[in-house]
Amino acid sequence: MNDHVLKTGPGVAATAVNASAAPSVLANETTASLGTQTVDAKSFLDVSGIVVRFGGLLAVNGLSMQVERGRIHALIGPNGAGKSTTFNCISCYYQPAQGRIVLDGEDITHHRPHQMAALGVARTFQNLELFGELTVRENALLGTHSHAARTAGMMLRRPGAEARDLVDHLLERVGLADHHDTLASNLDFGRQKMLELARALAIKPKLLLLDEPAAGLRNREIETLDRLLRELCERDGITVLLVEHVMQLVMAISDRITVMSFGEKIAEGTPEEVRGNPRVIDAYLGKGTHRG
Amino acid sequence: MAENLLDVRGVSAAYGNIQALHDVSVKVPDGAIVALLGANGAGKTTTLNVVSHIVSPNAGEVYFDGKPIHRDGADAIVRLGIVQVPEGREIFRDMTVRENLDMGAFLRRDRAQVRADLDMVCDTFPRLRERINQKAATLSGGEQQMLATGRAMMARPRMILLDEPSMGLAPLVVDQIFDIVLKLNREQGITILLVEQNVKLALAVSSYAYILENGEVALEGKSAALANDEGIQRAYLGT
Amino acid sequence: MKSRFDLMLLVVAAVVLAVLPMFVTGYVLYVVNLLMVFVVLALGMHLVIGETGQFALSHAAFYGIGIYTAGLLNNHFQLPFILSILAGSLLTACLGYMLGALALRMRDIYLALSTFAFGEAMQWVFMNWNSVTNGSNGFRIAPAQIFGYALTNDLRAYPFVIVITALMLWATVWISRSQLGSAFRAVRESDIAALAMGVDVNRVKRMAFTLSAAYAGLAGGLYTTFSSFVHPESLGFQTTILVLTMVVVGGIGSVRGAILGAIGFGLISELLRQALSFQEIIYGAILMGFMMFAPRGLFAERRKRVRITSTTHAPAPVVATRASGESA
Amino acid sequence: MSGADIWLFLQQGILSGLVTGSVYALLAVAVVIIFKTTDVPNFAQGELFMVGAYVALFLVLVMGWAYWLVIPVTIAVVMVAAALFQRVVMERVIASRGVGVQLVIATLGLAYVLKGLVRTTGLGDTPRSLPPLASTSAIMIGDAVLTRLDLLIFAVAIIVMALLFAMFAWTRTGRAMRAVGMNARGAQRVGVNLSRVRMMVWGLSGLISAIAAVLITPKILITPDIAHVAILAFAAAIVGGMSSVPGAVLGGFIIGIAENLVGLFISTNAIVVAPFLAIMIVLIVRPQGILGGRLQVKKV
Amino acid sequence: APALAQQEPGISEKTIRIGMFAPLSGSSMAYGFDPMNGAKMWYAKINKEGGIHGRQIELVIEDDRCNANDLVAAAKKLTEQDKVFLLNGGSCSAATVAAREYVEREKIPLVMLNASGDGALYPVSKYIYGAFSISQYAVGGSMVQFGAEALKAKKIGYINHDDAYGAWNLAAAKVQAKHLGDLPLNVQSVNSNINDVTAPMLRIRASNPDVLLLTTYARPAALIIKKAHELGFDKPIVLAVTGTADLRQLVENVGNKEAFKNVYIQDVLADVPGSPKLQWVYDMYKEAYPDLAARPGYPQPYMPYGLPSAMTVVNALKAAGPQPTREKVLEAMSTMKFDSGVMAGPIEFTPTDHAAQKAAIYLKFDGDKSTLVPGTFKSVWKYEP
Ligand SMILES: Nc1ncnc2c1ncn2[C@@H]1O[C@H](COP(=O)(O)OP(=O)(O)OP(=O)(O)O)[C@@H](O)[C@H]1O
Ligand SMILES: Nc1ncnc2c1ncn2[C@@H]1O[C@H](COP(=O)(O)OP(=O)(O)OP(=O)(O)O)[C@@H](O)[C@H]1O
Ligand SMILES: [Mg+2]
Ligand SMILES: [Mg+2]
Repeated sequence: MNDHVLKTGPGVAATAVNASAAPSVLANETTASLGTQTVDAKSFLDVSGIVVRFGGLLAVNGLSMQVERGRIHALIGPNGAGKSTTFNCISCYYQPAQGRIVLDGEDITHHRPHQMAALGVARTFQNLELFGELTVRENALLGTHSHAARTAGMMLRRPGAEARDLVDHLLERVGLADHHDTLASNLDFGRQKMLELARALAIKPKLLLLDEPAAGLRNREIETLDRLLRELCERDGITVLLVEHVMQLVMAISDRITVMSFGEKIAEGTPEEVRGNPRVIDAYLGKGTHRG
Repeated sequence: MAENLLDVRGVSAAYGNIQALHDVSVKVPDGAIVALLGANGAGKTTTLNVVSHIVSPNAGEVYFDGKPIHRDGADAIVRLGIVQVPEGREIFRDMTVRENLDMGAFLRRDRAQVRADLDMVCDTFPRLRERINQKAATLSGGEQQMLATGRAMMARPRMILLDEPSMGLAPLVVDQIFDIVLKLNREQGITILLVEQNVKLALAVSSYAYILENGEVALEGKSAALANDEGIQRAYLGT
Repeated sequence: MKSRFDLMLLVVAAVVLAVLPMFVTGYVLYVVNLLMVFVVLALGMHLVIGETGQFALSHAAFYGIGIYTAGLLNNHFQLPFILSILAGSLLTACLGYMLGALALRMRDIYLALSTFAFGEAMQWVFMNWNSVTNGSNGFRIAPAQIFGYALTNDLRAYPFVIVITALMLWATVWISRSQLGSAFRAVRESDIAALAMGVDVNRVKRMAFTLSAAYAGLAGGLYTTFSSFVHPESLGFQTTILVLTMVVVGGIGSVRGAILGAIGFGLISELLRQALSFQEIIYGAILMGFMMFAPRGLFAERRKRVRITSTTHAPAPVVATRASGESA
Repeated sequence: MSGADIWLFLQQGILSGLVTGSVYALLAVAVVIIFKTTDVPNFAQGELFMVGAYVALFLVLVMGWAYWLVIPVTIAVVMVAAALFQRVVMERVIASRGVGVQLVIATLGLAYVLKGLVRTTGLGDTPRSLPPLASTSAIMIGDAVLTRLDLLIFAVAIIVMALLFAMFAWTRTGRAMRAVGMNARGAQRVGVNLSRVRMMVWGLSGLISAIAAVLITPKILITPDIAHVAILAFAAAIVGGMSSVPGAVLGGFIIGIAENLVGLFISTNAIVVAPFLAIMIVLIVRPQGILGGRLQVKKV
Repeated sequence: APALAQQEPGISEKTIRIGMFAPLSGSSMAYGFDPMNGAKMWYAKINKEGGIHGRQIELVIEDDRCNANDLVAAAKKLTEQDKVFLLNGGSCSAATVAAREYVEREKIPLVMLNASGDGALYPVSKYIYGAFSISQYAVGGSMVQFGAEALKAKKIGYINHDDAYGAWNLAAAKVQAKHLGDLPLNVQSVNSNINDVTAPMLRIRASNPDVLLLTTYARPAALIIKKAHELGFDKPIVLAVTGTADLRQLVENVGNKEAFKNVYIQDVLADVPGSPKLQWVYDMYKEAYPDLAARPGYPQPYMPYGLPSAMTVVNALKAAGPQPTREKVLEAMSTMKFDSGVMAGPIEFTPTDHAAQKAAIYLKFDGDKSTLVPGTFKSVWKYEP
């Protein structure tokens, strides 16, 4: 990891604000919604013409897409199309060689990955990245780091009651209530996925990036996930950007779908439009008996 | 030769103090495709790991081709012709795609045939041919899944244990994967024990299926029967 | 250290330490004082290795810097020793910060060996910077004193040593329970995920380096309160390794492990004295034995089994999270 | 210092440096192959080498065997000892879920045991030597002086490196070793016998250590604490990139030459820090060592 | 028994308890293990002869591991736990220095075993005696003296170690060189772990001295003599006592008698090991430790160095009379002079100098025979605060 100075200024300042206007619903079922619902015309996330190269390989080739606030937006495409890479750019793990990424009016193209949580961007990973030797609860609690431990002073304190309640609530919501003290690495694959989701939610995200959340889940769990995601976006006003191969889920919950192939956008639109699109069908969907 | 190529008899397995399997019995006839279904944490992966002896059972026996194998080491199991496509993929991160595939044929000595199979795999997964000299670590999730499957094919096994082969694959490729599974089974007569979350597909390709519920066999039967029984579907498979 | 068992342990320890001076000779107190220094060293190493998973092997160097700094201040300015100790650990903290900044790019074995190299280089400096350290002749330390009260023997130093060690213990427990502590552990488990949680991995690593260096420096200062001489020979890799051994055998990642490991090993080597020429063999055998039958540590809190499907000691994947180089 | 002196210093310094470098390289290679495959930096490497020398010494002095017989026996003994250590101790540590650091401490334990054992033989009081495998009379190269033994050491280092490199690149065993190093469980999945491979690697490194012992001892002499050369071997390995066999040899040369040039042009006091400065400089400039292969992005 | 004796720690009617320490394990074992045996067998002999004024000598032995912390721990244990009458121990100078403050505070006599211990001897401490092998200050000065006087050197090359020993002998060497009219001294300091001595040897050769003085340990010494021969350096080489413990082995290590065409060695033993003059020591050892002596490599070269310190302690106790006190013993030692029959020169203390050995003799060593160069060569170095 190349070293860098901690960037203060807009990013961090912004955090303070969001956190004080903290989403309370997550912490408590009963209270009212997040309030960030006011869907304005201009898009919440604006990716324009990003290019990512790996040596000779063009992983993402001038992709542009807009994600509207408070919507569920799906990004689908063949394996190796560049979806995860796009995610890595939006969450600033990779830096695009060209193009801009604007989040809620702020240019984040050259931000550092650790600054994103403070800006309300949370993500999960395609190949699970859990803190294996820590308990489920410790894992989730780390999600609260970005708002519960902003300053060195706060870092030296234990997570506050608010953070703990939030976490307990979230773990319950994803069905890990009775696994608080299990080591993350001892969970089965499915539960590990759920834990990652809970951990991401603990960030109190405005934008939630999910890389194949349904992979490895059974139908029943997928239905739960379906419900959960709708809830998050409708009631908590969280914007969700979703990479997924399980059409059953994608088609059911997405407000909008972007399809990419070989690093380029080949189609965009509502589930119906996309499902019908011949290019999408022969590049990606096929006619087979896939779920949904 | 025993009519059941693989015969898992009442195995139990535990991780430390977590009992993952109780008295699970699974029979896989020679040349058949048998599905292993069940919710998350039901113990499917563990069952496969017991067969490939990554996890050693604390009770029960496993027979392959009539011979007990539950005391053999993991490598001996492969030598017998059982390979697993593991859940975590477990590819060799710093090796290229080609080297990974070659490793799949580690136990084989028939060079020429191996090279032919390499082509065969690349034909089945054109994506891999495109990436043939790329480090496996940098493959996309789906590409890694293809690699893991391809590596297993390279071993020319008698039996493959597939752990969620369609996970993270594009729908198009999912269909392909299952065509491949059928092809391997029909043309090369490879017996297959399949763990798969896509119940519909799993039941479609398999002849017989077991449903695990927290570590026990809750139900078993002909796939066709299960596929048609709405009640069971709702009760166990949540469709 | 939350369990009741730990509380009992603490109480017992406190009582024993309190009454000890009434029953034992200066020799025993000297040994205890020395043990306490190693406890502090072990705690420092626990923070950077046990909690943060950064294998920094330059502990002895910072320990030495702490000793020389505090010693010089004692000798030339007769500062109250509390101040000279703090000065020492402040200096090492700064150096630790710089080393941390340099080491950020490295991980695993590379980090371990580059910090090891730094340690060796520092030992060479101690050995050759005659004007300051009196080089290979060894460095005489005037009795530490505070407002005229000189700590001329082990008995006089003992209470201070105990109290300061206790404070360090308290601080360590505090840190590892705080969110900083969990940030440390997050970095240890997966820096990729840590970043996603908003943990500034580089900053956290630097903090770990700084803290552990400060601990080592303070341990050095502590040493000057009861010891009148130090020789560069005892500030080399073998000391670092001894501390590492204590931490690992005690139970890596656990505060309790670090402490009991330090005490246990200090005592073992004191007892082994009697075994004369066989002690190396015995010592080695003990190390192997512990690793063979209790690799996760004798005293560490019991952890449940790790997931079988994560291979034993598979190489940690090298992470360069900013792929800017890649995508350029 | 006259120009002629400088020119002579350069020649002699570099050539001798290459030879001493070969000494480090041989041991570094032994370190690297174990690290590559088991991810364990073997802290007992120096002691393996040391024991090799003392076994030979014991057979010569106490048993009075003929040297042509001593050499193979020594090599066999050290090989078996190393392999057994892996089989008996390390496998046990792994079985009880010890990971990197625990394994390292185990090797550290081995180091102490071996040292202790040698001391109890009483042969450890003064530095000792073995019959050289080649004449140690001087021969001129340019203005520089070397001995036949020096040339032999250099040659062997290169050959060993070449052989190992070939093995890792082209033989099944070599590939198995690499695979185990990358993903032990994955290797099992394709039918590699983990503990056999690990034993082979340790045996191999024992073999190299023993060869090094009989070859080098007449040059640097042995004491029970000669293991400190292993520190330089580690320096070489890390400079070259810890998991690259050619890198280890290159690193060895760099360290050997650095020692001499620093000694010649700066001060003989500074010889002992030269390797550590080399490490720090190399790693700060190139964190993965010279031939360490570029940092791989972990795919997320 | 007299009341006085009762109060004195470690003294009873029938016994005198003496605390001994030395490196009995680890890397420096070779410096301490057999010297300790040497001293022990002398005490045993005294006991067999009826002890000192009817008191048997009782030994308490500790391992100091040649490291400051452990040595201090050992000293404290012996003094406070075992309440010994005096301390007889220490083979490693640097570590022994660490005990100085403590010994003075406790007012307990410390007679070093075979450490040169210059650091603890200067400035003189009332309680500390040592340098039975020879003080390093004496080594350095004497070497230069020999080079200039016997070998007529006008220009001197000097290779020492970068450790305490090296620092001490170099300090004296410089004084001596100045004293002899500013003889140019080309010094190369090397680490004792050095593997390639090309650099120091080339630098020496380039400076073209009339003699090369080596004060290194056995291993570097062998490497240097070998390299000197390879590089065709034909000027006389003088090897200090620190490297001469085992001459037969030295030759084997150099691997070529040719290299010894022009080599001299400094010695402080009365004669080369195994020679008739010292035979009695080795016989005594065989008798005292039959099974040890049977093992290869034993007795170890440094063994004889242990005796003189034991002799000193015994003599001092004898002189202190039937009611010994620490003060009396110190008193007795401060003016002691006797011939040990082991060392080249007499064991000699003065109130202002507690280093026992200052004289050194030199032998021309051709690879198997060594012939005495007449005269002893003394260091002029004096400690001035
Ligand atoms: N670090 C890297 N180095 C080299 N190539 C890479 C790297 N990361 C990704 N790639 C390549 O870039 C392409 C895009 O990868 P990406 O992970 O974005 O695909 P994806 O759309 O997420 O596919 P999947 O749905 O299978 O996860 C892939 O072909 C992959 O091989
Ligand atoms: N290494 C481990 N340590 C402890 N418990 C484990 C380990 N691996 C699995 N388990 C537990 O064993 C049970 C079965 O796990 P297993 O992975 O076999 O389930 P699964 O059917 O494969 O689930 P999934 O479909 O999510 O992969 C689960 O409760 C899981 O938590
Ligand atoms: Mg992806
Ligand atoms: Mg599974």
